Formats: sequence, structure tokens, C-alpha cells
Amino acid sequence: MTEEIIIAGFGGQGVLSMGMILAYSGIMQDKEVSWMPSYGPEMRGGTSNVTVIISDTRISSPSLNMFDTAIILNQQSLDKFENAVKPGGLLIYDPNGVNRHPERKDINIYQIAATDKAAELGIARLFNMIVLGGFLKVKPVISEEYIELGLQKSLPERHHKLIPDNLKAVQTGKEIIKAIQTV
Amino acid sequence: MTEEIIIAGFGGQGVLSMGMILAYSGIMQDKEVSWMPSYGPEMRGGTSNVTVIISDTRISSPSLNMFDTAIILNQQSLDKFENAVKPGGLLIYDPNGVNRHPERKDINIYQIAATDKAAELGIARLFNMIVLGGFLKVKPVISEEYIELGLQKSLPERHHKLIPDNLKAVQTGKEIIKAIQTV
Amino acid sequence: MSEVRLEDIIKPENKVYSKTDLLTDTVMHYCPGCGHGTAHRIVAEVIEELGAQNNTVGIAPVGCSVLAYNYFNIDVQQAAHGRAPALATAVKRLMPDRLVFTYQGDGDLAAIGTGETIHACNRGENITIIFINNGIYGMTGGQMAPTTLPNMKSSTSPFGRDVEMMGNPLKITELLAQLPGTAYVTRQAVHTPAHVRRTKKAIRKAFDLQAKGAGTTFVEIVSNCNSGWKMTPVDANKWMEENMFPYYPLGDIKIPAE
Amino acid sequence: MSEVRLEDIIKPENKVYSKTDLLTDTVMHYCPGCGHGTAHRIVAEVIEELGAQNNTVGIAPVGCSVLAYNYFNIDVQQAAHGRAPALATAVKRLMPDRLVFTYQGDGDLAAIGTGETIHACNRGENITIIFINNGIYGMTGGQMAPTTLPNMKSSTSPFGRDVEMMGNPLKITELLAQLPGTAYVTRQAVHTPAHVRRTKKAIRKAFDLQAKGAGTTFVEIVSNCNSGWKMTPVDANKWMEENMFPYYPLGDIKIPAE
Amino acid sequence: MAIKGAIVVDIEYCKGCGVCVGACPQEVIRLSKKVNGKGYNFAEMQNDACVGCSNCAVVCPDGVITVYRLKV
Amino acid sequence: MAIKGAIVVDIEYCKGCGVCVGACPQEVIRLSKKVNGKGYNFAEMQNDACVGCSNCAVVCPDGVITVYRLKV
Amino acid sequence: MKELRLMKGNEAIAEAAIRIGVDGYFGYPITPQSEVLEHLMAEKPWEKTGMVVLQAESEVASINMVYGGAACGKKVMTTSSSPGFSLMQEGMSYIAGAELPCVVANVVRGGPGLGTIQPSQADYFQATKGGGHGDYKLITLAPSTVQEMYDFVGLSFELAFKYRNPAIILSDGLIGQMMEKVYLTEYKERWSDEYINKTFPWATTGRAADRGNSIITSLQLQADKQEEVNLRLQKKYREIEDNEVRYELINCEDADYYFIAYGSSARISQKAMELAAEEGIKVGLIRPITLWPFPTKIIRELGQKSKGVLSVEMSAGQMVEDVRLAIEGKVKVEHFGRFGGVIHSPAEILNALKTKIIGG
Amino acid sequence: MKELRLMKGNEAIAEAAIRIGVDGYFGYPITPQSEVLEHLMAEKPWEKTGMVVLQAESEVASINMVYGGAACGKKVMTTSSSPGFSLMQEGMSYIAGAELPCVVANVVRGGPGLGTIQPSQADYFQATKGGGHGDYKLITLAPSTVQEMYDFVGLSFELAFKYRNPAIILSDGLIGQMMEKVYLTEYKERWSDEYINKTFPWATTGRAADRGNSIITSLQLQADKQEEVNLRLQKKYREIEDNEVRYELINCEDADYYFIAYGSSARISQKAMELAAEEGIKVGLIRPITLWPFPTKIIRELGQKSKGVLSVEMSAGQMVEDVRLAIEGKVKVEHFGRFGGVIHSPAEILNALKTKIIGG
Ligand SMILES: Cc1ncc(C[n+]2csc(CCOP(=O)(O)OP(=O)(O)O)c2C)c(N)n1
Ligand SMILES: Cc1ncc(C[n+]2csc(CCOP(=O)(O)OP(=O)(O)O)c2C)c(N)n1
Ligand code: SF4
Ligand code: SF4
Ligand code: SF4
Ligand code: SF4
Ligand code: SF4
Ligand code: SF4
Ligand SMILES: [Mg+2]
Ligand SMILES: [Mg+2]
Repeated sequence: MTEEIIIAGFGGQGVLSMGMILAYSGIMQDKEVSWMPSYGPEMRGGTSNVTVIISDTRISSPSLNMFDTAIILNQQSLDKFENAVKPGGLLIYDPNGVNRHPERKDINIYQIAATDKAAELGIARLFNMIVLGGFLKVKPVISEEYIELGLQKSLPERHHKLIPDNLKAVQTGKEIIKAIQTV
Repeated sequence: MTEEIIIAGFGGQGVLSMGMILAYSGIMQDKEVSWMPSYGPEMRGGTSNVTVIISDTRISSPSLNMFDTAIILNQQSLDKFENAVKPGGLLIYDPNGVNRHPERKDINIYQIAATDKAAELGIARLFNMIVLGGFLKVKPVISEEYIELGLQKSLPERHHKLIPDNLKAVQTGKEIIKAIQTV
Repeated sequence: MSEVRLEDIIKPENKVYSKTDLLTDTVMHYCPGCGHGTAHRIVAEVIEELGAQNNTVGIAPVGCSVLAYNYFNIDVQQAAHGRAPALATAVKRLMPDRLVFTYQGDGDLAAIGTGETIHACNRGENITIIFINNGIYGMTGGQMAPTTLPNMKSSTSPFGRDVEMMGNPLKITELLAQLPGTAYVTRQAVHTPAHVRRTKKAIRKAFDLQAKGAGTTFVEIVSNCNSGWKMTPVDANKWMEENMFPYYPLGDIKIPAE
Repeated sequence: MSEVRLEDIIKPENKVYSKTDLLTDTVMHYCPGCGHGTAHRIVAEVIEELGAQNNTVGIAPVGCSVLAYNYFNIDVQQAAHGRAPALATAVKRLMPDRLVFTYQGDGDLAAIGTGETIHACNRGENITIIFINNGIYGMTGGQMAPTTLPNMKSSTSPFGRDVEMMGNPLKITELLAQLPGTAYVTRQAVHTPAHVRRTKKAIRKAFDLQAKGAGTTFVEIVSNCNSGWKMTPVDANKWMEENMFPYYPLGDIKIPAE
Repeated sequence: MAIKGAIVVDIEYCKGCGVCVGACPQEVIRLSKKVNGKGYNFAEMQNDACVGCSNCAVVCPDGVITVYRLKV
Repeated sequence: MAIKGAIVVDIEYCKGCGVCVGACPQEVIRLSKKVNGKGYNFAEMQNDACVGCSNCAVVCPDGVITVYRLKV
Repeated sequence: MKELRLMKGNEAIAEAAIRIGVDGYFGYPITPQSEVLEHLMAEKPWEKTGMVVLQAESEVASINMVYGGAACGKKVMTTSSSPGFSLMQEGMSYIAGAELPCVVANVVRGGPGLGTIQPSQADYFQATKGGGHGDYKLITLAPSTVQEMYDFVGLSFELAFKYRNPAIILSDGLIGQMMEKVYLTEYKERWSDEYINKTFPWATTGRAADRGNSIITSLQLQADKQEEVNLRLQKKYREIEDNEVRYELINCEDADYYFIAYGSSARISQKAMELAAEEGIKVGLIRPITLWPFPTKIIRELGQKSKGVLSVEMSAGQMVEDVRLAIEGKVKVEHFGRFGGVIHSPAEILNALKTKIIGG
Repeated sequence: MKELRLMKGNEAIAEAAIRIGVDGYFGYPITPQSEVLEHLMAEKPWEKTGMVVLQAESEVASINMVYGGAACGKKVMTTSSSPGFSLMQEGMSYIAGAELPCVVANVVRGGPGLGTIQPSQADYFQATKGGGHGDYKLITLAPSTVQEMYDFVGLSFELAFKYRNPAIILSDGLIGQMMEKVYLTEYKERWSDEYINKTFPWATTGRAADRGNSIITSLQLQADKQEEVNLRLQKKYREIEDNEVRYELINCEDADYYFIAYGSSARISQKAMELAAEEGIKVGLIRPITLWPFPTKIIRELGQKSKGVLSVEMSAGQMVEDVRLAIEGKVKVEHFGRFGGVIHSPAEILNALKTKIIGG
């Protein structure tokens, strides 16, 4: 099994940490993982993305141009990465602020209204965990229990009390994700 | 004609300027010339030497290990350069302060007591011109008139009034140089 | 009064303030609320007022303001980290009738560029240095700068600047004022309208003195780096008043004799 | 009195002064009359008096004193031009119980090394800097230094230092005294017996303060470069008194509070 | 004679930093609940008390405020 | 009780700079007419007025003077 | 069991430094490697192992602090990225000349000049041929995983002290910024003063009666003496070339072609190799781990018998010169590179193999 | 008739700068090249041509002053020697990246480190491969006479402005310190502001209505943009390689062997050639004048047909790599060098030819 994922969105959306939790969870499940962020100068704003690879075998390139899965959190990222999904691959996106929806016919497309849901539940900070949940629903590359272990490893001790809320958000994500097109 | 000369002595003896006057005179006589000094950090004292080449043709290496003529002004330089005279070549030295005299049998050896003479005449600053005269006596590689032209070119304008004294010292050198051994 | 409608007021002939054309229309990449933008604008306004657009060479540093050349509609050179005063020295000496200024951050000017700054000022190069002191390395992600306050947190002093270990904040501006080469040395800010107006006057004064060949003019602007300080822009400005100003008191430090 | 013969006086038990063993027997390469030699000797004497020969690390600069390591019979590192304070910073932090000093010329310390000097002092590195100010680059043949006096001739200011073009002499010592990191800053000389004795006391004080962890201690020694100045040693010392001292007045500039 | 002012915020360029809000002596400005294309809550007039003093424009880091003033 | 001093100059190491000459309160030292191996006119005592004050040794850049003192 | 962590390459360097008992780190921030200093400052190793960490005023100061520390026989290091490493060139030459063991990591970004902060491998020449003046060599290790970023800190110090020679870790923004699994080693104690005194008599730790005074210098005013220094250095370099070449061979058993690639490029070339295999093209990968000493012998051995060799670098073509020197014109050698911060895609690499070597 | 002078190589550089109309010189003293600044200060060219001369506070400042001046379209230059040139590496990379024409002379001395102040050629790699970071090239001219020291100042500026690329003069302490005849050219006027504005619209001379504002930078935060910059640079470099190779052939008509040597080494090798001729050994000398672009083609052409080639350098073997790349293993290539400030003797060179090539 090798799952090559790109997660892309605005700077403040928790893209990098989502990738990190995913990667750490992969480690807990004894997988090989890599996490490769886009990076730029410090200034706030702009887009951000991270390539996460989870695999049963040694990972060759951590930097890729084509992905099994693209998790897309804003319009710019959709424009940039829609065509980077392998045929037959998966594209998950949050429709918030998106005015041009994905158009490819040869990939699986799912929507997750995580922004709205997070706002509704008053858990804006856990927005990214909702998205993560949605992804895991569609592609259960990591088992439930390892996500908890991954959170334990990736969050600093003082934030461990928030783990239950995180897991609840993952659960929420699993519930609200919906298929738009499956191929 | 190519004449390869090393002039060596103490820092303050005017070794470099003697070489320069010789080289400039060579230029005036339409020769090819090169002047290559030893150089070191600024501190006063220590020895100093310069390689001067005067030739009718393009000069290849300005840095040499064997010379047609060695003009030697102290013991250290004598020790260092005696063996660098080509067989049949010329060694001129000032005996002042020298306690081990040249020993080679296959070269021409001349003595010039320029230090003493200069002191006697009260022209310590022209010591080097006396030596130059001695050399030119033995090897007239540059004609008299060009030495004057060489002096004119190499001395700054404000010192031109000293040229006659310089030429007189050259003359003195021609008079006092004496052969020790000719082969 | 409510009979006056907005449409009546918003007419070209009623315009009293708008962004100077000496700035381009490019969106500045600075974080929301960052003082760099304000500082840029008033520098540009002064150049415009002096009619010096075609007679000015600016030198951008390495730091958040590295892209200043995209915003100023004048000729700009981008210098290696800390070396802007060296570039400016050459530019001014080679073209003495141009208005020449550098625009530098505290890491650029007071850490890696200490030598170039001090020697340009000491030679009394007839240039103006605009110095944005935000107490941190903004561009690279909020590391400690020479000007970071005691106990202030940064990504390389995550438990606060420990002066025993990391040294004291460097008041480079006060040092430069000691040099005979500097003609005018002042410390200002741009977070309130009053300060902006005062700083603009200071820049004007610096440029005027440069035109007179007075020597090096130096305008420090204490500013925020809300991103590096991890605060909202408004909180950052408040924190700056409460913490930076006591350490870096505003006002003229050296003014020309006459 | 003439009945006392020299042989009676010159006996080991009557010896009152001789060169310290902390200097090696190697002939110093300095020009006749150069102050470097004297400065070396008194630094060595203080180290000897402190019994610190095996506990000291010296840092030699690039300049005439580059070969200091051949003369001091202690461990010495030879630094790149201007960087001695950076080396000393690391040495002292890694081995805090050693006595660490740099020995630097004015070109080394106040031109190329300005940044390292200021930042080491600003951090209050617990080291001692011995600064030989002879107003010129001795080693490379008498070029202008940052400290060269106005109108003073050097090989790169052959018509005298023109302050308009070449800038003012840099009083770096006064600047360093402004920094909170420096504990003791003084300016001395070594051309007369009285000055030598006073300077030795200053060095002793600096080393003592270092042992107490007081911060950076800085001893400037105004000295001659008779070779670069193109004078006899004796004339050079006279010229120094008449010209250098008015510009670089001798005495303590900063002394520790207590 | 009264002075009436108005500001025009270049909404797409505004970064919603809020610096202008506190700078206005007349408490004219607030940050909108709406966001612009870059996701910023831009500045807007919340009343007609503006006197056209330009304070807001002068401190706006992004120079996105234009100020108008009319003597009525 | 008088104090008699004497100095010993390490002639071969002396560079004839003359700094010691002016430093001596007793005008004991002069530069010799003779030169050493390096060509320097070395320092020497010219009289027996030395009081062993060490001034000369203390200023000698090359540290070539050793001073002796005897109370007689 | 060894401790396992998900870490950035930069953090791995910092963590390794703490754990293997490095004595001092001196550095100046620059993207994409500032995490090294940040991680150290956050971990406060001075409380754990006594390690000194200092943010210097510049890269020039950093490298000279490293000189000072290394001269004391201490394990000291710095890290930087391209422009910062350029500023260290005088210092590197001094350190090499004075034969001081130390470690410098360059997390390369796209140049020239201020360039970009994205990954690049265009500092190969600078690292391997000598960016500073004079004849000297730096032991150059090129990690291609985060684990190697960690491991090579220890390895570099080992080699540096073995040969009294600076060692550098030539990495790039990709390896520096990416996270992977890292197995951490146990904390080791720093060397004691006694150990250093005994083992490194050249170190300036304060003169000792039995060894006299130590001098650390790179100066010899007399040319013949300086030539002796150089001869000693050259002898040492030959010894390192004989003993310390490191490389990895992947799928080289019956390859028709070879990729030669190091660091990030090796990772991406490996993916290209997978793609090639899918198409039935037999490509092997020779991954130099030491860039100097360069694995000339194995490249010559394998490469000269192959049908062609592609040097894959994120540069305009630098390592390819060493590959050519190894191949000696026997078979086709080409370079494929993206540069200025652009990372090549696996597909591009395969394509380059097809057009430049197979079809070329 | 042209004015004739006996001059040091260093003085010749300075005098040429004044006479060809250089606008600014910025430098810091270092042996063996301080005579450049000294000669300029003594000549007061600011009174003659308006040339600016400034002693900078360091080499780092010098090179960045050069950056600032060159960015104005002015003819500016600096000179230094090895350690100083190492300090300029960041600046060189910036200048290359920003495509600024300027001239830098490195009067090389023996390294590494502080080394010695005697002549050396061990900065060849640094000059030709890139001592700074990133993919860039410096046009590198190697004078072997004092006349060439003079002439190459003008030539360097010509090439620098033709290609908007820095050019360097790679000399050494021997050529810098020796005196030879120099034919001086007439004083030329410096370029007027109008000329510069018209000819170099990129120059930051103050914005002009017709060209808008000029920006001099080496930054492109986006990798793909930075790659474009690099592609443009590489294209330019290929062009320079095609057009600007310069070399001298001496006695190459029917040579059995070749010396390849530049600068001082070429002079000494010429003497060795004379000695060889006396013994009936036919040796030719290929003297690269441009070290980059390197005269690969002619060396390949002549060398591959010879019985062997000896690369003679005052280094431990640097240019020899480029010679090997040219010869491609076709005939024997060996290196002979003295280093650390030692100058080889003609006899030694001949001997090396005999033992390493003829008998080897
Ligand atoms: C030689 C070199 N070292 C380090 C850097 C990385 N760097 C870029 S900006 C910067 C600091 C910027 O801080 P400051 O000057 O305070 O500007 P600010 O971003 O705060 O406005 C640093 C260290 C660099 N580009 N070049
Ligand atoms: C990087 C570098 N630049 C320049 C030099 C040349 N250099 C050697 S010593 C020196 C100046 C020495 O002057 P100073 O520090 O005043 O010492 P002094 O000789 O006067 O005691 C210079 C410029 C060098 N060695 N390294
Ligand atoms: S990082 Fe700081 S200095 Fe840079 S733009 Fe943001 S707020 Fe301004
Ligand atoms: S050159 Fe000057 S500083 Fe150097 S040893 Fe001679 S007198 Fe002293
Ligand atoms: S100050 Fe400017 S950018 Fe900030 S909120 Fe107000 S209008 Fe918007
Ligand atoms: S112009 Fe003055 S009154 Fe009007 S909104 Fe701006 S700050 Fe307020
Ligand atoms: S001071 Fe010393 S070196 Fe100078 S003359 Fe006197 S004894 Fe000799
Ligand atoms: S010890 Fe005193 S009295 Fe005696 S020679 Fe020296 S200075 Fe003169
Ligand atoms: Mg800052
Ligand atoms: Mg000095």
C-alpha cells in the first residue's frame, strides 16, 4: 500500500498540522511516511500545501507531481491541484468559498463542508480534523486507534486534554463527507 | 643577449631601487626587461632581493633559480645565492661584514668595497649606485648614456637634481671594483 | 446634516487624501497591520513632494522589506543582507546629485550589517538610512534580533531573551549618533496618525539635509512585527507602546548644529 | 663609589628585572622600537603573576602581531582578520574557567572586525580585548586605518587623511564603553616606563575582572608604528604624544560600578 | 459651516488589520462581517460622522483608504 | 647606603631602537657605535650612574635588558 | 527500542547534535534551515548536556566561533544555507588550513544571489572543489533521508576528528523541511576536558606542562614551510580518498543505464527508476553519499560498462563533471537538471534518460 | 608613440583603471596587491577623470560597493587577494545573479587560510567553478605579463558590459609584484550619464519617464521564476563559451607534448620549453587566457593527437580537471605543481615532463 496525498489550502487552515497528524498516525501503525510542506517567507496569508505519503515500503520521492488523493481547502488550491490527481484517484474539497467546482470526470470527487460545520459547532480550530475524518472515511489508510496515538505523539503534552475533542471532530468529518462523483 | 641577474642584500641597502634603475636603463636602450622582487610583510629588517632580466628578446620566466650574475651585499645572501650562479657566471660582492668569502672555483668573482667607499665619501645613500657601477664595469650590458636616461625615468622629478651625483657614484664603482678570480 | 449624501462628498474635487502614485498598485505582501507598509508610504510621499521620483535611488535590504522594489515606483537596488549602506555609499559617491536612501530592518542593519552601518555613518556618507526596528527577524520567522527586548520571546529565544546568555538589546541608533559623520539621528514610529505625520517630517528633514550635503541622516522607526510577535496588529501596536518605547524612546537624538 | 665593580652587581641574587619566561626566546619580528613588543611583555608578565600560564588562551589577529603565538608561551589561536572576538566568544563559552584574551590591531578590530567587536562587547562576553591602536595598518605597509588621524599620511592617504573623502577617525573605544556588556574600558600607552607600569595595572585589572565574570574588559594601547609612520622609533613616540594623545586621550573610559 | 467627510476603502486591497479603526477620532470605522477575496474582514464606515481628517488613511499600512471632505 | 645598579643588554637581540636611552633617568645608556650581527647599533652603558630603577628594561620593546641592583 | 520521532531534517540535525554530545552550536538564521537553531533553543541543551548554543551576529561570526571552538578540541558546528555559506568561505579555508575538525551543514537553496528559498543542489562545486581560496578539501556528506540528516551529524564529527578536517553536510531545502521517521540514539556525554587533553594534544585548552603550548594557525610566511603544510594536507586528502568513499547502489545488478544522483535528487531518481522499471528499462542508481571523496571508482567500474549514464542534479550541471572525469569518455554521460529552486519530477527524469541517453 | 613605463603588475591595473575611464574603485588593503589602491590614491584620479576611489572597511564592503556602483551602469571594480576574495563570495554570487558588469582582480597568494603572501594559483576552482553559491559563471582572464595586467582591465570591462556579467582577472603575487615594460594607452573619458542612460536602460540611475523604474535584484521567491533567471543565465554562458574563448599557442606547430599553463606558470613553462628544446624534446605550450570560458576545444584538438599533456599550475591540481575533461582519457594527462607560495623552477617542469609523461 502506498497512498500519496496532497493537502492544500490557506495558510491558517491547519493544512500542515493535518498532514503531520496523518503522518504520525501512519508511523504508529508501523508505516513508512513522509511529509513535505511547501514553504515560503514568514508573511501571513497566501496558500500552503503539504505532500504526505504513507506506505508499507520505503518511500522514494517525497516530492510528487501526481497524487492518489488531493484534499483541497480553497479555490486557488483547487485550480492548482485538480489536474494533479491520478486518474481514478480521489479529490476531497470543502465547497466554502469555491465558485468553480471540480470538473474532472475520471476521478472520485467528495465534498466536505467542514468550514461551515466547524463554525456551526464553534470548533473553528478543529476544522482540519473534520476534513481528516472525511478523508479517512473514504480511504481508511489509517485505523481509528492509530489516529489517537498519532495525536498523542504530535501534540505537545499540555494539549493532550484536547484529544477527545479532536477525535470527535474526526468522527464528525466521517459523518458529513458526501460523494459527488465516483468512478 | 640575455642577462639574468640577482641582486641581494639587507632591506635598507637599496637593492630594489638598484634593480629598478638597471631595468629602466634597459628599457631606454630598447631591451626587454623584468624586475621581480622578493617580498614579505612590512616589518623592517631582514633580507631583500630582486631578479632583473635584461634581454634582446621576449623574456619567458621572470623568476629564476640560476643566474648569469649575482650581486651580493651581505653574508646571508652570499650563503643563499653563491650556488645559484651559472658555471662561468659572475659573482660580485661587497666584503663589508662578510666573514665567509665565496668559494666556488668555476665562476668569476669580483669584490667591491662599496660600503666603505660610500662611508668615506659621505654618500651612504648612493651606496647602491657604486655597486651598480662596478657591475657595469664588468658587464657593460647597458651603455653609459642609458643609465642617465634610466635614472631620469625612475627617479621622481624632484630628485632629478641628484642625477649627477648618482652618475658620479656609478663612476666610482667602476673604479673600485676588483677581480678576485676569473675563469 | 444627514441631507448630505455620500455621493456628494465622494467626488474627485473633494479628495483630500489618497495613496501616492509614487507607490505602485502592487499589493504589498506584508502581513495585515505591519508598519512596513506605512513607512513605505510616507517615504514615497516625501519623495513625491520633493519631486524627486526620477532622481532617487533606493536600496532594499534582505528582510521583509526585500520586495520594497515592487512597491516604490523609483529605481531600486536590492542589497545582500546587511550591506545596503555599502551599496548606497557607492551609488551616492558615483552620482552625488541623486537622493539615495537605504531601507533596512533591525536584523539587517544591526546584526550582520553592523560594520557597514557604522562605517558608512562614520564616513559621513551623504545618504539617508531608514531603519525599521521591529525587534525581531520578521521575514525568516520571528527569530531574535539584536534589538529584541530583554525577556521578549522569539523563535530563537522561546523562553524570552536571556540577556546573560544572549546579550543586551543593541541601541545602535544611540551609537551612531556619537559619530561625527551623522548629521541627523532620530527615532520615530508610525502606528498612530500623529506619529506618522511626525515621522514623515523627520524623513523630509533627512532628505533635505542630504540635499544640502550635511552627512549621514538616520531615521529609526520603531515598528511592530505582529506576525513574529504572535499578536493581532492592534495588540502589537499597544504592546509596542508599552514595551518597545520605554527601551527605545522616541524623539530626536542628534540634530544638526546651525 | 667606583669601588663597586660591575661583576659585583651583576649577580643572580641582585637581579631585579628580566624578561618573563612567559615569553619565549624567539626574536620578535617587530621593527625596532615597535610598541607591540612592550605590550606583549606586560601581558605576559600579568599572566605569569596570575599563575595562569596553563589556564590561558590567547587569540592573535591578522596584523603585525599575527605571530604573537611565537612569543607567548601559552596556547594561542590565530584568527582570521577581524574575527578574534568571535573566536574568543566560543573559547570562553566552551571553557568558562580559562582566561581568554584577544590581541588586535586597529585595522583588525575597528575596520574589518567592527561587527565582531561590537557584538562580542554587546553580549558582554567575559573576555579581555587588548587593542593596539597605532593609527595605521602596520603589517601590510602603512595603509590608512580607521583610526588614522586627520591629515595624517599613510600609503593610502599619501596627501594626508582627507576626512571629507575618507571619513573621520573612529573612536571605537568610546563607542564600546557605551555598551552595557563592557565592564571596564581604558586607554593606555607603553612608550615610557610610567605608562608601561600603568598599562600593566590596567591589564591586571581587566584579567581580574574577567576572573570575576564582570563582562567584557577592553584595554586600548595607543602605540607607534614607526615603520608605517616613516620615523625613527624615538621620533615616533614623540609624534604619538603630540598628535595621537590629543585625539585619543589616555585614561579610564569606563570602570566597574561598585 | 460644517465639515462632512467620507472614506472609500479599496475593499479587495484591505487586509482587515483594524489599525484604522482605533485611529478614527469619530469612531466611524468598523471591520465588516463580510470577507473579501483574500478572506479578510475589510474596513467599512459604520456611520456618517466622518470629518475627513485623514487619520485613518494616514495610518493604513496598505494605503487603501481614500478620504474626501466637503464643507457644507 | 647607596644603591648601585647595572644593566646587561642582550646585544644580539637588541635592535638599537634607542627607546631605552631616553627612558633612563640617569643617562646611563647610549647606542654603541658598533653593530651586532643584524646590523643594529646596540645599547650599552656609558657610565656607572645606573641605580637599577628598571625603567629601561620596562620600556624595551624587545625585553633584552636585564637589571641588577645592589645596596652598598 | 530506539526512540522514534517524526521530524524535519533540520530538527533531526539539531536533535542529533544534542544527543551525540556536541559541545557548541553557533549559527545565524536563514531559510530553509532556521529550525536547527530554533529546535536547539527550544530544547535548552545547556540544561541537559551542557551544550553551548549561541545565535551569532552573522555567518562570518558563526564560522569563526566554530574555528575558536574547534581549536579547543571541542565538537562544534554551525548550519546555514547558500548565501550564508558563501559568507563562510574565508573561514572554511582557515579551518581547513588550520586542520580543525568541525561540522557545517549547508541546507542549499536556489541561487545565485538571494535567489529563492526553495531547494537546490547548485552548491556542489562550492562544497567539493573549494569555495574558499587555496588547495583544501572538505569531507562532504549528502544525506538523502531525514534519518541520514540525523546520522550524519555523528558520522561527520567522527570523520572530522579522525582526520582533523572540517566535514560538511550538504543537504537542501527539501530534506531540511520534510518530515520523516527518525530513530533517535541515546544521549551521549560530551567529552571531558581530560579526554580532550589526552586525545588532542594540538588543542588549545590551556598550555600543559607535558605538551608545551599549542598553536592553532594557518599562517606560514615562508613559502617552503607553507608548501610543507600543503603537502601534509594533500597526503591526508589522498588517505581520505582511499578510505572514506561512501555510496549506495540501488538496483545496479543488471542495469543497462545508471542514474547518478545524491540527496533529494537520489530520492526522486529512485521514483523515476520505479517508473522506468514499469516500462522495462533497466536503470540502476548510484547514490554518492560522500561527494568528496567522490565515488569515482565505482562509477568508473559500473558506468564504463553500461550503455550510458545520466547525472541528475538540481543544478545546471556540476556533479556531472566528476562523473565525466570518472567515465573518461568511455560511454555517454549527460546531465539532467532543474534548478533555481525547482524540483524535478520523476517523470521528467525518466524522459531525460530516454531522450538524452537512450535515444540520444 | 605610446607612453612606456616600467611598472608593477598591480600598478598597471590601477593605471589602466584611470586611463580607460573607470568610474569607481573600492578596495581593502591586502598583500600582495595593496599597490593597486596605493597607486590610485597617489595618482588622485578624482582630479583627473572624476574617478571615485575609496578604501572600504572590509572586502565584504568593497564587493557590495561594487554591486551598488555596477547597478548604476558605472564601470566599477575592486581588487584583492585570496582571503579577501573568499570574503567576497556572497557578493560575487549576488552580482552574477543580478547580472551586473564589473571587474574584480584576485592577485592570488598561497593558501589555504592565512597561508603565505607568496604567489599561488590555487584559487582556480574558486574563480572558474564558483566560490559562491548557485549556478553562475565569472568571465575569468589570466594575464601572464604586466602588459596584460594593464590590457585586461579594459578587456574585462568590455566583456563584462557586453554580457552584463562580472569578469575577474585571476593573477598572482608574481605578476602583481614584478615590473615589466608597459605601453600605456591614452586617457579616455568616463561615460557620460546620458550615454549610460541610453545604453543601459537596466541601470538604476534614477527612474526615467521613458523606461519606468529599474530594479536590480537577484531575488525571485517563486522557484519557477528563479529557474527562468537561471535559464537566461545559462543561455548567456553558452554564448560566452561560444564567443569568448581566448588562448595563446606557443611552439605548437609540431609538438609531441604540450604544457598547459596560464599566468605565471605559463611564463615559467615557456622557459622550461626552451630548456626542452635544447634537449631536443618538442613541447608546445597552450596558454589559456580565458580560464572560463576554458579553451576546451583547442586543448582537445591538439592534445588528443599528442603524446601527452602536462598541466602546470602553482596548485595541487585544479585546472588539470578541465584539461582532463578536454582530453577525455585519450592521451596521458598529468599535473605538475608547486604550491603554498612556492614557484616552480623551469628545470623542475621539464623534469616533470620527462618523468610523468615521457617516461611515465
Ligand atoms: C547572508 C544571509 N544570512 C541570512 C539570511 C536570512 N535572512 C533573511 S531576512 C533576515 C532577517 C530579517 O530581519 P530584519 O532585518 O529585522 O527585517 P524584518 O524582516 O524584521 O523587517 C535573515 C536573517 C540571508 N538572506 N542572507
Ligand atoms: C581578509 C583579509 N583582508 C586583508 C588582509 C590583509 N591585512 C593583513 S594585516 C592587515 C592590517 C593590519 O593592521 P592592524 O590591524 O592595524 O595591525 P598592525 O599591523 O598595525 O599591528 C591587513 C589589511 C588579510 N590578511 N585578510
Ligand atoms: S513578518 Fe513581521 S515584519 Fe514581516 S510583514 Fe509580517 S508583520 Fe511585517
Ligand atoms: S610595521 Fe609598524 S606595527 Fe608592524 S612591527 Fe613595524 S613598527 Fe610595529
Ligand atoms: S488600516 Fe487599512 S488595511 Fe487595515 S483594516 Fe483599515 S483599511 Fe484595512
Ligand atoms: S477621515 Fe478621519 S473621521 Fe473620517 S473615517 Fe478617517 S479617521 Fe475617521
Ligand atoms: S630599548 Fe631595547 S632594543 Fe631598543 S635600544 Fe634599548 S635595549 Fe636595544
Ligand atoms: S636601570 Fe634605570 S638607571 Fe639603570 S640604566 Fe636602566 S633606566 Fe638607567
Ligand atoms: Mg526586524
Ligand atoms: Mg595598526
